[in-house]
Amino acid sequence: MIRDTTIGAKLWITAVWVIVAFFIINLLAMIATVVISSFGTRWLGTWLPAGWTTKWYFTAWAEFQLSDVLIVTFQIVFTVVALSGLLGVTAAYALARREFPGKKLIMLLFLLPLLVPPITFGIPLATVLYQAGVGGTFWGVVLANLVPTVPFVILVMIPFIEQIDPKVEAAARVFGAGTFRLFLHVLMPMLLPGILAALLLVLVRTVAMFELTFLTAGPTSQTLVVALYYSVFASGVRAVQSIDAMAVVYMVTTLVWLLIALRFVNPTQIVARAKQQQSAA
Amino acid sequence: MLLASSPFQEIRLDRMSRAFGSHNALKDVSLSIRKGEFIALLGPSGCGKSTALNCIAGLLATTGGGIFIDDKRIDTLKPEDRGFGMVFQNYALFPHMTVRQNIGFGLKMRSVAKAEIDKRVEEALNLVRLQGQGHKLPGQLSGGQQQRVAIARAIVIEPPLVLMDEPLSNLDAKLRLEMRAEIRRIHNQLGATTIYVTHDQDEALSLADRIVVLRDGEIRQVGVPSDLYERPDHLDVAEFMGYRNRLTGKVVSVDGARVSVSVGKATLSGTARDSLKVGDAAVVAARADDVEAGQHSEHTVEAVVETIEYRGREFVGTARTVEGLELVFHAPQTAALGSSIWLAIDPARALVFGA
Amino acid sequence: MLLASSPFQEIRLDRMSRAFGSHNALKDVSLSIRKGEFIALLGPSGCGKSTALNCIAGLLATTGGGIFIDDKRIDTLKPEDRGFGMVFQNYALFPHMTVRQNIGFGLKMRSVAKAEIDKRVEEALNLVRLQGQGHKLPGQLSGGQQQRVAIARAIVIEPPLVLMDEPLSNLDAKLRLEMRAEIRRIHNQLGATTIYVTHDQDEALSLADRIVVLRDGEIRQVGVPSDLYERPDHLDVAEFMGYRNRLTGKVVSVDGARVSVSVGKATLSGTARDSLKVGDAAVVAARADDVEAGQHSEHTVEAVVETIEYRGREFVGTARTVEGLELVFHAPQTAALGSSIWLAIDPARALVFGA
Amino acid sequence: MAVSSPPVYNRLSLRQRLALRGIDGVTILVLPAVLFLLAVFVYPFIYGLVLSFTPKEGGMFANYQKFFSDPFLYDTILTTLWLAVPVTVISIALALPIAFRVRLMTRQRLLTTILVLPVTLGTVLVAEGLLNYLGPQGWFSRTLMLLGMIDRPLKLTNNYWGVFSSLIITGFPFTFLLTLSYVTGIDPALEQAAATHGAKSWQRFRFVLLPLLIPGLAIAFCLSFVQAFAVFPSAVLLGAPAGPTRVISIAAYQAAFEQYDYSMASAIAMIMATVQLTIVVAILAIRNLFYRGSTAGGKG
Amino acid sequence: QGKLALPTSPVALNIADVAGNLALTQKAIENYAAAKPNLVSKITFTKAPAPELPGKLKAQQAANRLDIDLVLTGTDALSAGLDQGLWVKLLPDHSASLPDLKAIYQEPAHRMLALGKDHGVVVTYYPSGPLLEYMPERVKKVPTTAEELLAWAKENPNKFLYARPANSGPGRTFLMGLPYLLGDSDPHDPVKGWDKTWAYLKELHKYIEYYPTGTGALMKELGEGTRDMTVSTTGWDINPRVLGVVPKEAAVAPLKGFHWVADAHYMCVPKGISDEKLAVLLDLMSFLLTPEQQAYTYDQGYFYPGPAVKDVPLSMAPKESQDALAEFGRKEYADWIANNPIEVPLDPSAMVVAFRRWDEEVAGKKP
Ligand SMILES: Nc1ncnc2c1ncn2[C@@H]1O[C@H](COP(=O)(O)OP(=O)(O)OP(=O)(O)O)[C@@H](O)[C@H]1O
Ligand SMILES: Nc1ncnc2c1ncn2[C@@H]1O[C@H](COP(=O)(O)OP(=O)(O)OP(=O)(O)O)[C@@H](O)[C@H]1O
Ligand SMILES: NCCCCNCCCN
Ligand SMILES: [Mg+2]
Ligand SMILES: [Mg+2]
Repeated sequence: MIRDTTIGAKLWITAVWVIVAFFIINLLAMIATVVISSFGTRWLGTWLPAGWTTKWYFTAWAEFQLSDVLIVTFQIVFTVVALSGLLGVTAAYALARREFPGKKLIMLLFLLPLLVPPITFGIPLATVLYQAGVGGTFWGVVLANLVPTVPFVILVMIPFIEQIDPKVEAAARVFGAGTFRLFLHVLMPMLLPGILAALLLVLVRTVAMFELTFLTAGPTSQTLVVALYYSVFASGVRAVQSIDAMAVVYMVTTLVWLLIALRFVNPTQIVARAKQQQSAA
Repeated sequence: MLLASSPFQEIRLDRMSRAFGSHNALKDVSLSIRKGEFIALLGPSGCGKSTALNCIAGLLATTGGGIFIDDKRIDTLKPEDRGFGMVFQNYALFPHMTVRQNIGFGLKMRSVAKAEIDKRVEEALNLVRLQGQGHKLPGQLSGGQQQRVAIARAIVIEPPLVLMDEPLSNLDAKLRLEMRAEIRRIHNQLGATTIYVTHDQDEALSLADRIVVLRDGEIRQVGVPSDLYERPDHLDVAEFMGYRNRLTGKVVSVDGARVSVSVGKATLSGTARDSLKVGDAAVVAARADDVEAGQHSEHTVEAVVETIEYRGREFVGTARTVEGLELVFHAPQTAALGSSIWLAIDPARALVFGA
Repeated sequence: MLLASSPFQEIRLDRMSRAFGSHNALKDVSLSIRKGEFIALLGPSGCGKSTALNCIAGLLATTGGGIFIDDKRIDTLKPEDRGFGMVFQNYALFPHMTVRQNIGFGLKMRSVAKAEIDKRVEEALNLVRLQGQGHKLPGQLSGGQQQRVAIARAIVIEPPLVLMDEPLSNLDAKLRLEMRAEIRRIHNQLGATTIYVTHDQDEALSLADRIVVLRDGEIRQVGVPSDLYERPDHLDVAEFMGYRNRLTGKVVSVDGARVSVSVGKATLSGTARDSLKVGDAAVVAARADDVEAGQHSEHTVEAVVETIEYRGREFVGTARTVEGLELVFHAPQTAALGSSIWLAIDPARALVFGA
Repeated sequence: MAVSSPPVYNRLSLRQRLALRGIDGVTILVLPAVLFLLAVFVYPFIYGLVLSFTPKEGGMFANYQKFFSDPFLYDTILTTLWLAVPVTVISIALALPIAFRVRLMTRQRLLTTILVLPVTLGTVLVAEGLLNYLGPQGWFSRTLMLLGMIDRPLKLTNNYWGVFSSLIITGFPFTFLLTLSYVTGIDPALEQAAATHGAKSWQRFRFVLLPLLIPGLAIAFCLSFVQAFAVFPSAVLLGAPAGPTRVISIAAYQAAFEQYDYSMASAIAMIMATVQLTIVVAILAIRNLFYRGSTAGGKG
Repeated sequence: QGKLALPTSPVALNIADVAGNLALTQKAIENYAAAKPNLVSKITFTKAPAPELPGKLKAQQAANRLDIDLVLTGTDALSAGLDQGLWVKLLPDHSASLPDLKAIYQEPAHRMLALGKDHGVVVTYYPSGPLLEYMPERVKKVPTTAEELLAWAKENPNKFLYARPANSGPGRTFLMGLPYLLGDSDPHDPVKGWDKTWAYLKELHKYIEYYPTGTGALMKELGEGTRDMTVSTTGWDINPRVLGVVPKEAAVAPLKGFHWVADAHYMCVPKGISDEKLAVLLDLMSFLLTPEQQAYTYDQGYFYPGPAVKDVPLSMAPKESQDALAEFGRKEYADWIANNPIEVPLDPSAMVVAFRRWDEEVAGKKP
């Protein structure tokens, strides 16, 4: 890769880094205020809270039975992520590699769940799921959440797959890889950055998906976001600190996955990395 | 089921065709290949060689005709079920796998045991002279090294049919000769059938049992190497096989296969490849090797030297006749640019085609 | 500022080096290239040819030494400011541009007027014989066609320095010869300087003013083609230049440059390339062309024919001596495998190196 | 020679004919996802669509008529676009150069992680955090006042800028993550080829990298636009939901959950979908004008 | 109709709280579970935002698979459920299974029962507001009438704030309390009878920066010192100070001649429930209406005072409640409650109209 050294380029690079730094500083400060507040006794118009406490976490933990909620949240999110990856990547592959009659219609079908707010289809969807006997169960929540996430994965993955040289796939087939092993050994590793990005975003969206989860969850399949929204939006008095504590719990729930994911997969692609080493070494 | 396990007697292309939109890249290609044969596909750039290999491998759907192995139709089979090996013109290595993993890929797909894979991959690495490079990624290899990985990947699975698309194009002369010998040796050793695309006549002549010459998607001639070299059926095949000199004239005498043609002031003779009679327009074709500077005579053509190039033990030059025809000739010594020379064409090696 | 506008007198590589991790792909490469020279870089696969071109083009940072144009140091300059043209070994065509756009790219970057671009692109298309393919995307071209686009893209900008990395490797013999002539013609016409990587000796010999032989990242020899062909400095250069036969023995007589070496029962002579004295171990190196089957004599070596290949007007075979050495020889007729022959080595063309 | 012999295979097998139309084993892979959505989504969607045409009172189109005759309702479209479009454009405009820088870094993981961090925060944390941080008593204004750059707190929350900031914070990482992965998928050899042929960094970007990125960027744009267009909780928490940030979701929400007029809510939702679809289709159409395919530069 | 038969084996109950009511009643409900192991095997609690709950119930009822047995709600979801026919009719159908409500309720609580239209039973009640809440060190001259409040807001632009009525108890109470303060013609008719109120609010709007969608955000601004004065209720006065969101020093003041506009939480049972469970739920309701259990509703002043039934003095409440109220409660309240009329809020449909008018005509207007 090529680096620039002219004055203009240096200015530009500096500008980019300044923006990045500005973003990061404000971001971290913003997060810090929430974290600090969640550990504060009271924080009224000063630089720092008057005193420190962990009680907000303990009360939230007890009030919302968070240990159960978190386990359920993880299970649901994990299942949704896995299934939308499976359904989404395969469908994206077909859509990226083939032109066939009716493709436009299918694309529309995949677009709609992302465009139509859940208000419209949430209640009838929940009805269907309850009628099928899965409403109020773990699988009901999973199925409802898959409605927007499968199309999401499909849309994100199509350009990634298009980027891959079809000759490499051809080689895999010639050497005996059927579609499944082609995916496993060739496409998956090459698509990993894309899959990572897509699934990470699916994860985040699922953790955040209030309406569909709420409408289809039973007493034992509520997820964290329902508790969080309750603490924010329900009528009645609630201390900001306790909302902040919930928000921090929520953040940690997704942050864990982000860190794990980025620990194992680099979002930059292998092709670029091999070639980049070449010029960097 | 991989066909790899089922040896066959014959591969038959039956009017195999492939169109890209309105462009016919392959037109009714029919050919029978016996088990164990080494077939070279030769032809000008863009004539459809890679297309043909891709169709046989199952990577491109044919738009007409059939491909048979013995009597089983295989053009409906998926590539992964054909069990062939292939060296791609653009290598198509897996960028995320090390050299070793690339080479072992086919074996892995065939569920060969790990230890066995390791062993065979190591052998293949030695074969293509890439000892010690096994851990690298393709992006860290030179062009020729990548090409050798592609070769190793194809032959390590010992497939019944190997398709090679210009597998040696990026190797230096020495290595190319060595690899050529290895490819032939492996071919013999495995009893495999090989279809080999090359642009290097030498390679085709020395390696192939039969050569197939394609042009504009059609087969122009099929034959053993000496047939093609010495007895091309058409002027364009001749040209392609190195008959770079073409002199147009009129037939002045026909004596069996021996024909004389008057070209400008000279009378040249050669072997007729078309049926010709006196008075017909004809083209005398000759290789540069067979045109030498000599003495003025009625069988020599006068020309002015335009270029002269060093070619190791001899020189190759171009000269232009008064009629404006360019001739390529060999000469043991250099010649002064602009000087007039008399060029003789070996009648035993010149061919005469109808014009 | 593009250097294209500022003609120069000399390009100088001063101990240019490049390491990949612990691997030195280029070691202290020093070379002066005069304006207008046509330099061929030759060397075995993986020796660093592409690395050298990439460093000169500015695509790879050097890890040592400098590159100078006249007295201006340019290895700190960005590639786009060097104003060179380059044909990449792997083409690197822009997949989203048509052939025409690919070729016109450099001109567009130089803000050449649209009409002028169209005109020059059209000329370049004709030059590389791609008339009528201008609207296609690279993905719709054959390998050889892509390579020709890459060539056209590099020369259309008429750069003062052209770097070509095996630009003809995927073309058939006929086209290769034609393109070779065109490249040389353009080189002369533009008065450009060209650095040309090839694995084809013939190409190097016929095109280059000087040939540089690399090996393991180091320059082994620089010289005009006939120097390299006839007087390689080292055994490995000789081998690379086609001296495929190597016979080890002891020097029995030294007469000026003429040395005789006893090899097995035979005594062979050749020109000494190292200073040798009687009793030294030495290697006689000879091309396959210079080894011919002949009569038994004290200057011939007995060997058993192992392979014999058709090569057009003659045959090339390998034979093994009783000492187990393999010899490659030319023969006008075929020979029976397993038969014994006597091989003579032309003393005027054989070289003798210290062992 | 082929002309004389009658063609035997002019009738290709069904399978081959399908394959030539693009239908084969690979195409079938789209089926599970299609079947899933047909089973789970299509009925609820049609239900919602029909519901929007069966208003509480009035004729079939009463909801739509009402929406488009009441500025309190139809203004929300512009309000929402006025947020969603700038946010999306800015996110992409920031993500691109940063992705191009990050790609060059040898240790990109830490920076990437930090830049992507906000996707994990959730709208509530961002809302709480921004209210606190950018609020009149927050660190941001306090710091600026301490530095003497302002003399009274900036008004950055409970207005357009509050929502805008939160959308950028949550939207940028999303676009960045996608953009970074798309950017690095382009064969570096192409950029090198462009440079060698004289393209300056801007030209390389403009003529080589950008066109190859368009397919990916188009998708990133659509997804991030759709996400911003549906903004709800942060418009409520950080904005002035009665006025300048009364986005269309708020209208839909109020119809559904304050007036319990699900029919009107469906109609608004359909209008939302239509507006988004228009933009998305336009973007995808633009995308189709560009090259789509492998971004590898040649062999190897 | 007589009493429903209680189940022979214990049932599991799922109680959904959409009003924050569990803070007041969860202990009592757990007491019930402990007291009647023969009737309930397990009680799960679900908390949800109110607006979405009817949709969920609708989906369950349409599919005939109910998994919510009891809903604790404010007037919002109560009326949405009434509108959509989600609730089981409890009165008088099941009066036999409940105590004599008229007899046990405080008088205003009994009036609140009417809002439930026989489908909801009041569990907690409080007179609510409107009250002015302000920071004494910054508000020197405390308004005593609505007019003075307006004048003060005009003098101190952006320092007075109240929240969007649809999302805020205090906001709503203020809205509904104004007609009484201003002497409007019909305090129960926001369309025709509130001319003065609307005019007043429009005028006030000029000095108000924006309307938070929740009392929490509002109290935070008051606490931080961004605003000086707001409207409040008894619960919103006491509890945020207990929690530390608002400084302890914050003071409240009544406006001259104000009427309380009461608020209550209800127990509703979704349609589709089995008779057995309904029987248990009725028993649970009866249990929750006993003075001992009602005493828990003092909580930390969140719904001050809280009990819906008569004769539940603070001394019956748990110690923590008593302590918190001793520190943060206000002696004045008893007096104010005794001496100002207590009104029931608007009818739900009228309330929706009022909210909508407020949204469009007050808040929606560009200043
Ligand atoms: N990125 C890299 N990382 C490590 N080693 C590399 C890298 N790139 C090239 N090399 C090594 O450097 C050496 C020189 O490579 P280069 O591409 O210059 O060879 P070459 O002379 O062009 O060969 P060929 O004729 O096969 O193209 C090779 O051994 C190659 O494996
Ligand atoms: N996808 C495509 N769309 C349109 N035309 C194509 C496509 N692929 C190949 N062609 C055309 O088909 C012809 C045959 O291509 P093919 O790759 O088979 O040539 P080739 O004989 O392998 O040539 P080379 O020796 O240059 O590799 C060429 O003219 C090429 O331009
Ligand atoms: N009352 C709870 C708030 C629920 C938030 N819903 C988000 C809606 C987005 N359309
Ligand atoms: Mg080809
Ligand atoms: Mg190379």
